[in-house]
Amino acid sequence: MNNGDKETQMIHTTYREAIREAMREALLQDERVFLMGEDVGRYGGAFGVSKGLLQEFGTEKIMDTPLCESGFTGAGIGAALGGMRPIVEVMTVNFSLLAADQILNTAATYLHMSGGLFNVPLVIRMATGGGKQLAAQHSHSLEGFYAHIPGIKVLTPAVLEDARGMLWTALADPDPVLIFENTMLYNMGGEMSANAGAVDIDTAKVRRTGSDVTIISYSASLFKALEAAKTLSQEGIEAEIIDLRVLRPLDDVTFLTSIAKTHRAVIVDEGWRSGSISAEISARIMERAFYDLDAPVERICAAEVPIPYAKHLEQAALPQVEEIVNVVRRMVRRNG
Amino acid sequence: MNNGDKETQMIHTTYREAIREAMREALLQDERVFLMGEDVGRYGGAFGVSKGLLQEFGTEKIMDTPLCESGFTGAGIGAALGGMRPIVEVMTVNFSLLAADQILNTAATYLHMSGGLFNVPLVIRMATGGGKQLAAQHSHSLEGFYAHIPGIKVLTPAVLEDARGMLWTALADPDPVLIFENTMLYNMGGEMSANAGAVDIDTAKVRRTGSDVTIISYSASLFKALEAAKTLSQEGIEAEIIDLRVLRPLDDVTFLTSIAKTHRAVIVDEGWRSGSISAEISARIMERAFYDLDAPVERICAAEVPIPYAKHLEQAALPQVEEIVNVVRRMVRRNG
Amino acid sequence: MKKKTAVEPEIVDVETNQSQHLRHLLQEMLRIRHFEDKCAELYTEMKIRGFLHLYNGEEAVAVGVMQALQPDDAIVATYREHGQAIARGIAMNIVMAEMFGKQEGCCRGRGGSMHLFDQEHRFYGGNAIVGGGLPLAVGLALADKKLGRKRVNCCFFGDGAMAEGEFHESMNLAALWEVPVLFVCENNQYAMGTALKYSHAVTNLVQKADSYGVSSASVDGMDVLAVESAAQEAAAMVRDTGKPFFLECVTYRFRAHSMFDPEFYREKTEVEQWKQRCPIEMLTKKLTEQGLLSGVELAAMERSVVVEIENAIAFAEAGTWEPTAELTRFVYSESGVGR
Amino acid sequence: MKKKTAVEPEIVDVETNQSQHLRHLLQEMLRIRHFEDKCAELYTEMKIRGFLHLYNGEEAVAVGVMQALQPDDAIVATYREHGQAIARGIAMNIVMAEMFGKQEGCCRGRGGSMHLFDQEHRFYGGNAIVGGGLPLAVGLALADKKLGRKRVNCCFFGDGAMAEGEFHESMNLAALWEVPVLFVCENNQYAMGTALKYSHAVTNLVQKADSYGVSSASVDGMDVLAVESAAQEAAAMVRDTGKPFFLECVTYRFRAHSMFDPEFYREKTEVEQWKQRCPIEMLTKKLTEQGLLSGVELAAMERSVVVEIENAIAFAEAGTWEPTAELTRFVYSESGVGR
Ligand SMILES: Cc1ncc(C[n+]2csc(CCOP(=O)(O)OP(=O)(O)O)c2C)c(N)n1
Ligand SMILES: Cc1ncc(C[n+]2csc(CCOP(=O)(O)OP(=O)(O)O)c2C)c(N)n1
Ligand SMILES: [Mg+2]
Ligand SMILES: [Mg+2]
Repeated sequence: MNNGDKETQMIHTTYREAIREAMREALLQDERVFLMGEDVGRYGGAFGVSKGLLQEFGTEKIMDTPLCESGFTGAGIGAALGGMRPIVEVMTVNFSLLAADQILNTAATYLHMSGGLFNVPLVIRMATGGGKQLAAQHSHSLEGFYAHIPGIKVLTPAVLEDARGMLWTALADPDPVLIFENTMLYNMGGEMSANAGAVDIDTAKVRRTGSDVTIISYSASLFKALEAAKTLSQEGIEAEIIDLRVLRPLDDVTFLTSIAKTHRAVIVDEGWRSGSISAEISARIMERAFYDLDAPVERICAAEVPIPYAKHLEQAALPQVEEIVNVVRRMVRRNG
Repeated sequence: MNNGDKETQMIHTTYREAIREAMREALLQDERVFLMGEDVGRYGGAFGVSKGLLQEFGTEKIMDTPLCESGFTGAGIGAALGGMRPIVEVMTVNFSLLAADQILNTAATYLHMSGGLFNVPLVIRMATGGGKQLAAQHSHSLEGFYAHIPGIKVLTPAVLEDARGMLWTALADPDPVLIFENTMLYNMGGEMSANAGAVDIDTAKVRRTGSDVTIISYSASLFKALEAAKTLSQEGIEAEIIDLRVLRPLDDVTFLTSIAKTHRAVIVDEGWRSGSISAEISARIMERAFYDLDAPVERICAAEVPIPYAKHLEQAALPQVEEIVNVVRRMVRRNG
Repeated sequence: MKKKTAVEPEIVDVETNQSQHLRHLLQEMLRIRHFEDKCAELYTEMKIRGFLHLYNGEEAVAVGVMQALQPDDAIVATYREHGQAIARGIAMNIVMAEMFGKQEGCCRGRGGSMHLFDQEHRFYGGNAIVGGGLPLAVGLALADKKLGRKRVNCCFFGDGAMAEGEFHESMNLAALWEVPVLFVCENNQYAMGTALKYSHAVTNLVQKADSYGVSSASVDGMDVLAVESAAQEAAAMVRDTGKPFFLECVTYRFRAHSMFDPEFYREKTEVEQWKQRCPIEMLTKKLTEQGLLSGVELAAMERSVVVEIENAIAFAEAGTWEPTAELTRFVYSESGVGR
Repeated sequence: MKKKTAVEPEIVDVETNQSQHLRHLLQEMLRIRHFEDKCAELYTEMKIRGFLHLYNGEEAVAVGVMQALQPDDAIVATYREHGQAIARGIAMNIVMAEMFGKQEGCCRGRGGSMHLFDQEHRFYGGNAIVGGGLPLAVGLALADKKLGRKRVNCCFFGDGAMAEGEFHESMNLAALWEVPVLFVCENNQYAMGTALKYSHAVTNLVQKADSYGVSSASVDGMDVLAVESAAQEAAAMVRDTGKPFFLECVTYRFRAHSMFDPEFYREKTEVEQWKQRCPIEMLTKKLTEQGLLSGVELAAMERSVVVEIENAIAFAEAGTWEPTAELTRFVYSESGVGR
């Protein structure tokens, strides 16, 4: 990556543009990279992420696929085995279930089944999450579901730098990497260093320091946690906020370290509660920080319903800032 | 169900036969019931469960399907909507990923999307689990994965009575029910009441009482837990063993009640550790029994690898009796 | 072709019925067209949210096909299903209220535009997974076969859906099991921004039906009469033989794929050309030319449609929000519901 | 057809090469047959475990097709892939050791019978998900196309696999993208216990290829020479045009589906009839009749095969168990592995 004189310059960008720029850069810098998926080319991407790339890179690099999630995901695996570095876009995680077999039974197992002979350097990007009234077949957050599978990595960029930088690292990874982009973030704007580049895909990050409670979150929920932290701060409660960034492999050291300081933890997760990544986090805290805790860990998750269309019901199904504030307040006050 | 004079008689049976008998009975008692799946008829079932049923009930009731997991699972949903009570057999849970879209995006959401208009009374049976050296595409335990999904129920019969009785209750349920049969159990024999019939599919059961530790398990792992309990008992440690039976909706009252007595819990689960049902259980204990605990809850799960072929590696990947004994022993001794 | 005489009352009746029927078809298409246009407006007014896929240009398909269906036949549709819902007879009121997210909606506001359902009309959704409804239709048909019911299970899907594995699996199952599915492909030549030739190696879609041994026909989907008569034949065949049939309706979507589509992928001229073949204008012209429809009658028709839609909007506006306390209902059946 | 004269040395060479080649084909089929028979024995001795799918009866397919492939072509196979692996030239030693679960096996004992892989021979598995290898082959071919390599990607799959959605998706993608996949359907008439007619509404499988615009041929899969020449043509076409080809090889499995199959679903007489067309016996007879193979030569051939297999077993027996401490290796690449 060429930094040059852009070193200190800041640019305004959005999450969507940051991902697009990451793809542009990858396409420019590595001959083996190409993007494929439904409507990534002529349409410009269902969420506009790849808009303009076809015009810049042509149909060999930006491939519109027919509707066949299993087929083109499997073809991505094959192309990766054949020496390419495909970026496969699945429009939303909901549709990725049609490719679940290829992801779990092939991509995730290939290296292991072959005794280490063949690795699959594939990147799969997909949109995830609720909040746009897209109802029960377009709104789920299944990144935690995928994080259950050994053999793949699961990334959930929340901040612009990660939207920009994770793709490159994912492409450099020898194994299959899934990147989940929450649809609520695409329009999020902000300042970013013009030379922002690759970022690590191993660690969680502390996005806010605090001493009273650790709020563990990722993706769009991170911003709800940050907002809640502001309110809490006004009440004298300082929350430390962890952005998981990567759901698999899960960096537990970062949140365990934080909990050693705060002695309290709340997890905010847009997935369905039962068997969610938040359950895993709670279980790890149980196992490795039980004696640090001043209060039981709590989870704020999506309600266990298929996400409804009506706005008020959808919002009621998703984690909300107010709920975070209430849970933390109660936790800290009670065990203060 | 006709009990009659079989009331007290005991019969010898196997897990496989118990399921077959359950299907026979359902086919005899309800005109709307039929079985469909790959090789359930002429072949006799990949694991021999449906052997003989084609001869008894004919091709209308015992339908061999082509290889098309998504197609015939979806057809099962449609047939359920059309007034039938289909039992769909998916050979193993690994292949069910090809039908994951139909299961999650249609079966599980249909009632909700339609605002309560249409329920889907479908039963899907599948084999699950490792231990037969079937390697990385035939050995996984994804019942915990499915238990993440609201709108379906997830049953994991371990004992003969449940193998025999859960199907009937599942067929009587208005909503989609998945039944997971661990392949290691099919040959398990034992005595069962000749008039064993429907059982509840809501509650966990205490399979052994004890005061020192609660071991929570299900399916094939239950028997490992029971064996461990014997060894532990010789050392003066009495384990209470909970058979979850149903992974969704999860009956947490039973294990929470037990923990209130034992103050310690270990979960044994053949699924991959991260994001497993055991994580959910640990998280619930954290949330609702934190102050009851004398020690952090521990989990004994499958190693996070695609299951390898070689026997010694496969066994190393799965939970073992010895490990259960060791974990419990350490836990009880340390915090005794 | 048709004789007009006063001395043969039976023929007059037929004639009257026939012209009434033609006006009915026009009215049905107008109902859909105006409904869709209004939905687009309501979307910009933010009364309707989520994804909204409109049916403008394709009205002849839903209206034509519905004529061939009986009340106890079943319909399985896609996310672009307002046309089917309305043509099937589901009251606009509850469809509109559904899109407003009100509990008076056909699905209590839980489904929205992409998930319309109705028991009375055997309308099995509203499916937003492309191709997801195909196996469902096969299963419904299988139930009919098993229960000895001579019913048609009509499944709508797009040209894009035919690339999905579930199309293949469903066609094979329907043919193999000989179950009564009427497969209706709405070939509007695009799957979102992907033109037919980028979706399918072979763009002759009926050839695919052949490879499963499924009888098929391709029809001008802009001509409601052609669709109707093809659908009548197809449905009769399905009903009589109990076997599947594949009907391709060649049509065109006049509007964007959804409200988010900037339409980079097709030329305005192409859209304009197809608009020349607007199913509503074509039928209007035909009726007018044949003297079966006067300007006054047309205006009255349109007025009644406008009134119906206004009433639907009023109904939706007056609708209420389901209490959030009920959020977790309908994840599982409540007692009394279901079997 | 062929002239035998001493004065034309070139023709003599050709002739010698040809008869050598025929003996080679026989030898290859014998290697597979004996290997498979031995595997069955070793299974009952519990040296091999898990699912074991044998290739007896189908040898002509793997052997015939492999003749058409170059060293840098790729192979994607199924769980019934010993034949392909051996015919491709993967040493029996490491295949056998794999099935013994030893770390000297081609996949360190992690894959077993259903998951044979080899880098040198570009053998991309061994896939135990029916149909799962099809999209993979398309992707490998896509990479070749993008990188301007004229290679054939040969994908084996069964008649049963063709009912899966992935078959449809993969055929369409390969044809649409014009990528060099040689689709080889091993039509052994059964998918486990499900006869072709219960799997497919249309049992003429090449018709399916037509519906994607993929050129195709159907060949007697019991005749290794027929398979070879069809595969040569097919592979040449794939290599030259860069487009896919569908080759159906009509064959039969002499043994049970796997070691657990009681074979309720087919008549012994049917099996016996097909055994009359044993590819090995047919070629032996032909060679013997043409004076190209003596009893002594055949015996020598069989002996060498037996020795090779015995050596493989000895190799496997002498193999070692990977330490369980290494269990969690190869879930992710180790540094130095991969890109
Ligand atoms: C399985 C799946 N993949 C992708 C999508 C996103 N998507 C919605 S509609 C559509 C195009 C479908 O085209 P077609 O079947 O021709 O129907 P049309 O919209 O033209 O009526 C796509 C790609 C989806 N909803 N489901
Ligand atoms: C997706 C999937 N479904 C089911 C199975 C179980 N299964 C293994 S082989 C087989 C039959 C496949 O038949 P075919 O494709 O004709 O290949 P053959 O075994 O005859 O070589 C089945 C059903 C599987 N391995 N994968
Ligand atoms: Mg279309
Ligand atoms: Mg076969």
